[in-house]
Amino acid sequence: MSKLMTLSEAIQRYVHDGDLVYAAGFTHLIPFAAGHEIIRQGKKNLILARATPDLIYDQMVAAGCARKVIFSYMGNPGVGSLRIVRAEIEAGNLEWEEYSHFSMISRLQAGASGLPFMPMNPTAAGDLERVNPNYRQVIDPYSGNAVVVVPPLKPDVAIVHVQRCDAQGNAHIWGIIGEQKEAAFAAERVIITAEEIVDESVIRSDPNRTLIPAFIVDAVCPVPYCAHPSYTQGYYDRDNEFYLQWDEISKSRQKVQEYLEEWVFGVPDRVAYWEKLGEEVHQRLKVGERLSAPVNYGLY
Amino acid sequence: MSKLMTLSEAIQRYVHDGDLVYAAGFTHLIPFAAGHEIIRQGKKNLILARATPDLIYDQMVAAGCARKVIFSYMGNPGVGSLRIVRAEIEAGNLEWEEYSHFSMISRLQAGASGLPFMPMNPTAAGDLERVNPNYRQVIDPYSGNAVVVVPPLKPDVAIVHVQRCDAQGNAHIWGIIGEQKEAAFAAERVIITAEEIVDESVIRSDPNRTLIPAFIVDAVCPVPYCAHPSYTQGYYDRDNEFYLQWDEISKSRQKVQEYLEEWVFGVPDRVAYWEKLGEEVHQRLKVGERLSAPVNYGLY
Amino acid sequence: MTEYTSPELLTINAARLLRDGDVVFVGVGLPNLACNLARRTHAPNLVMIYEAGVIGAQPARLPLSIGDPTLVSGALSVCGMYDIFALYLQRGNIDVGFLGGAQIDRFGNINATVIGDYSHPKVRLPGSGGSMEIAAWANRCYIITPHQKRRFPEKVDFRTSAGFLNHRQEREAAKLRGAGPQAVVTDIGILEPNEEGELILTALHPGRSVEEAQANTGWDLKISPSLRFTEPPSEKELKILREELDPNRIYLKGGE
Amino acid sequence: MTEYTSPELLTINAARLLRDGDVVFVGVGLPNLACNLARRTHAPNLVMIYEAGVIGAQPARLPLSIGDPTLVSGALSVCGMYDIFALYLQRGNIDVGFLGGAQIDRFGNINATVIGDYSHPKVRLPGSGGSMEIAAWANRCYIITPHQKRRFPEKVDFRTSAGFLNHRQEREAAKLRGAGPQAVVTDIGILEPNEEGELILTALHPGRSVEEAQANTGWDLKISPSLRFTEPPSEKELKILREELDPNRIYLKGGE
Repeated sequence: MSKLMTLSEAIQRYVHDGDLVYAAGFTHLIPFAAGHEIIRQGKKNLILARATPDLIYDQMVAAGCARKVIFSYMGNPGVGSLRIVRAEIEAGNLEWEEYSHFSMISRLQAGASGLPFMPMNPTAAGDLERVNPNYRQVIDPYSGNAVVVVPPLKPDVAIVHVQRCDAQGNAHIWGIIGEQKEAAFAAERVIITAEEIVDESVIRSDPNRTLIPAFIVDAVCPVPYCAHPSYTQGYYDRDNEFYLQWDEISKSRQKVQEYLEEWVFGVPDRVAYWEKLGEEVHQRLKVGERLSAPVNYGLY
Repeated sequence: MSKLMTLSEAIQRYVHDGDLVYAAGFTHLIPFAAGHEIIRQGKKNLILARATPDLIYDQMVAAGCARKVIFSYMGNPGVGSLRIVRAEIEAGNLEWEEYSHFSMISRLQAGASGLPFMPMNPTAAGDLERVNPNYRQVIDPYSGNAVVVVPPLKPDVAIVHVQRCDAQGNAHIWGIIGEQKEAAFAAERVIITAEEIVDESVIRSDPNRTLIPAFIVDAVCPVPYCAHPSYTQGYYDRDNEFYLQWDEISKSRQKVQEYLEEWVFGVPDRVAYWEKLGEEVHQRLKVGERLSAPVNYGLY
Repeated sequence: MTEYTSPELLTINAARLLRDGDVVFVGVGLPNLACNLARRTHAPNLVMIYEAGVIGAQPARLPLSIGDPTLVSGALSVCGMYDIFALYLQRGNIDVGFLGGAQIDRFGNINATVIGDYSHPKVRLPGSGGSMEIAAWANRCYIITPHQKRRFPEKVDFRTSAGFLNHRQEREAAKLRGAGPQAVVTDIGILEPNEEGELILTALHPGRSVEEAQANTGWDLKISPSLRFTEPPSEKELKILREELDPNRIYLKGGE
Repeated sequence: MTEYTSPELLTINAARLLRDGDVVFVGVGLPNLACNLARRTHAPNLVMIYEAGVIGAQPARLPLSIGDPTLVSGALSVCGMYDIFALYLQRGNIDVGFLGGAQIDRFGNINATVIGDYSHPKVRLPGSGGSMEIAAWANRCYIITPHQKRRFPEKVDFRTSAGFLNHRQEREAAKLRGAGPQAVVTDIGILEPNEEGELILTALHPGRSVEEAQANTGWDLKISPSLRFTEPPSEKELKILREELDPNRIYLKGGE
């Protein structure tokens, strides 16, 4: 059963005001196009969860879509601060809930596994556990020692960008795979954006590469270049220049508004956005071919 | 640093009398050659752990290598009973410790993750938890409900068969991947047997396929056809006929001894074993080619 | 009326219990055949998942074991054992599980572990495998078994996996994810749990009798007030089973 | 004596702390350069692991972020984030972690979260990322930081990750897997924990003084009885850094 639809349709159907949204990706495969579409559709009061909020959450917060962020590292990766989220937190305008990387990912792992909590070894740092009551302790019944636990994170909707999938949503992902699989299994609804929609036979040629099975997927959206300024391994490069530029843009609220006007509200979709970026950017982000050695599954 | 050595050398160095051994594999990639070498070297008092003991543990128990088995399903897969292990248990000659599949795998997952336990949702069946004191309960601090926990399983040595790896032990595995990764990370020592030793560049062409990194590996043994009568996806078929034959052989202890004399003690290594199987078997187990579609990692 | 074997009868009736779109945890043997039959008849969108970690298999031959390589080549996805139990089963993604065992008792509890005392077993059986979890966490469970008195004791010697324990309320109090066994398909008829969670006779296959069912059950088998007869296997069902799914009669030969 | 910048000095001294065969959890920036320098000098068998899940990277260019695609193409292995933290770090497979933060206190505790009150932050910092776990579970931790009084308070405003807490015994009582911070490399010298877990001055870089170190530390900095001077950066070290590792001076330019 095909679940193909436009990204606009998928956001309309599956992202509701007030939802807890997890747009997955650790630096890689961040679904910027979906964030922009959420902004265009004026979604409100979202809870935005991500280990690493990255620029996409800075932009969504700037656009007034969010009432809260959940994160473990709030920075512009490799550059510095995430200025909008930071300023809104400092100004008391934005709720936040904070973890370390492993506790954030353990929450997703618990959500994906249907467990009421995940245990972690103690870190003894203490302060984060003190300010966030979601951290609890249980006693290890074997040693009598304390173990730290976190509750499951179950997003209302996960948005996962992938290199290729079939029309049903069986998705091949490679490169940095961060928390994509866990986010999809933890969530109630799953939107897949893909660089390429491929025939089922391509997926079936390499089942070990399929991290997300179709039956947990609600929408499949063909969105080439969805991840820019983040990247898709093997398809285009990370636009490090834009990450540096955003550091400048985000110093001024007016410039941020201008950016949103021009690059989000000013384009109908990702096709237009990519065209608008222009030939120089296209060339700069182009990548050459480095293919995997094939494996033989065998005819049985 | 190359860790290449013969299987005989690896077993001599890394498997000691009394060790807890985990020869991994769920039907697929079962390292029969390693089991046979353990028998040839007359190892004693081993604790043999595996979710599914399969014929390899039947043979090692028959040869007197083991004092205990740890398992979750003790059968000849698709055929019926595992006669030797079963008879030794019924006769009171063999200790055993028993789990369900998920609790067995959760033990490995805890061992691999460095956790003091893994939680599981309750199953309410009760009797297995009653007879095995390793099952405990903790209270979920969020709901107040009981959760079942199992302690880590940390084998002294894990033996993992793979399709291909480099001389350091970086290993590509595909097809049914069962608990191979978890067993390797949980164990103190890791022996890799491989159908093929390939150049590092083959491994580096597809890093997402590498389930086991070299730095946790102690020995790398090139052992083509290591898994027979189990199979290696893409290299040869499962010898279902032998699984049926073993059901007959294992009805008689004399026949089992004759089998061990001829096929284990009667051959020096796997090369000789495979030759002895003969052309008809080679032909029967041959598989045709069905290659994965390549993926592009990109030149960056 | 067409002739059919007992395994054919069991398989066809099990297939009919499946719904289109169900995600099924499949074993080898009759459940595998039942799922494939359902896909070719009323449930084309059935999703088949093997406990070995294989999703959407397209086997070119009948697998002997649950880990057969023919299940992998051309499958949609393959994952590890921890993931298949955690992300699929425990997470609540499995609609239907098939179970079997040496003993099934009045409340649908199953013994696949041992006959006699656990520490000094008279007959040592293979053990739980995944059935402890499947029985607890799959939304619905089905059991396929020959109808014999020794297989249907009042109480199992060892409770490997949970039916309704001693009463439906007891299972509900345990807050398990799944709803428990929904039907036991035998060669005489079909047993289903009543409001108390006790298995009662709800259907007879053509030509079989209440007396036969009661004589082959180890407890005082109650009869549903709305007892029905099952539809006999159709020409179409038998044709698919015999010509497409098990042409070599590996699982479907009679005389068990 | 050759001229060198402060980042070069920090990087070279950090590199020297690494041992051949160490498995290192690497960040971008100076730790990345330090590891690559060590591999090219005394530690050819160093295993570099990035928290993004990349093992054995062979980057063809200097990565801006920890998730750069150049780390992935040609790496030995890539795994998910849960695995990198659980199977690698928590399991005890990581020998060395590098840490940084806005504040490091007398007992090596680090603040990367907030200046001022947590609920009403004066300056909101990026937060823990992986540092809470790295500080606890890596066998040894190293900190690279400029030596400034505001970065070295007596007590951190917020304890993002554990050094020795209030005393080495307190860390030991917490039964953490790792041994805690082993050295803080600054542009003035090197601090190391004493028997109490308090950071004391154990080495000065050429041309720097005890007084300078004490004046730039927010607590009463003790001096090791065996205080030494570090070897100045060698021609070879500087050449590798400048010509091979960061030819465009992205991280090594001075004036910080």
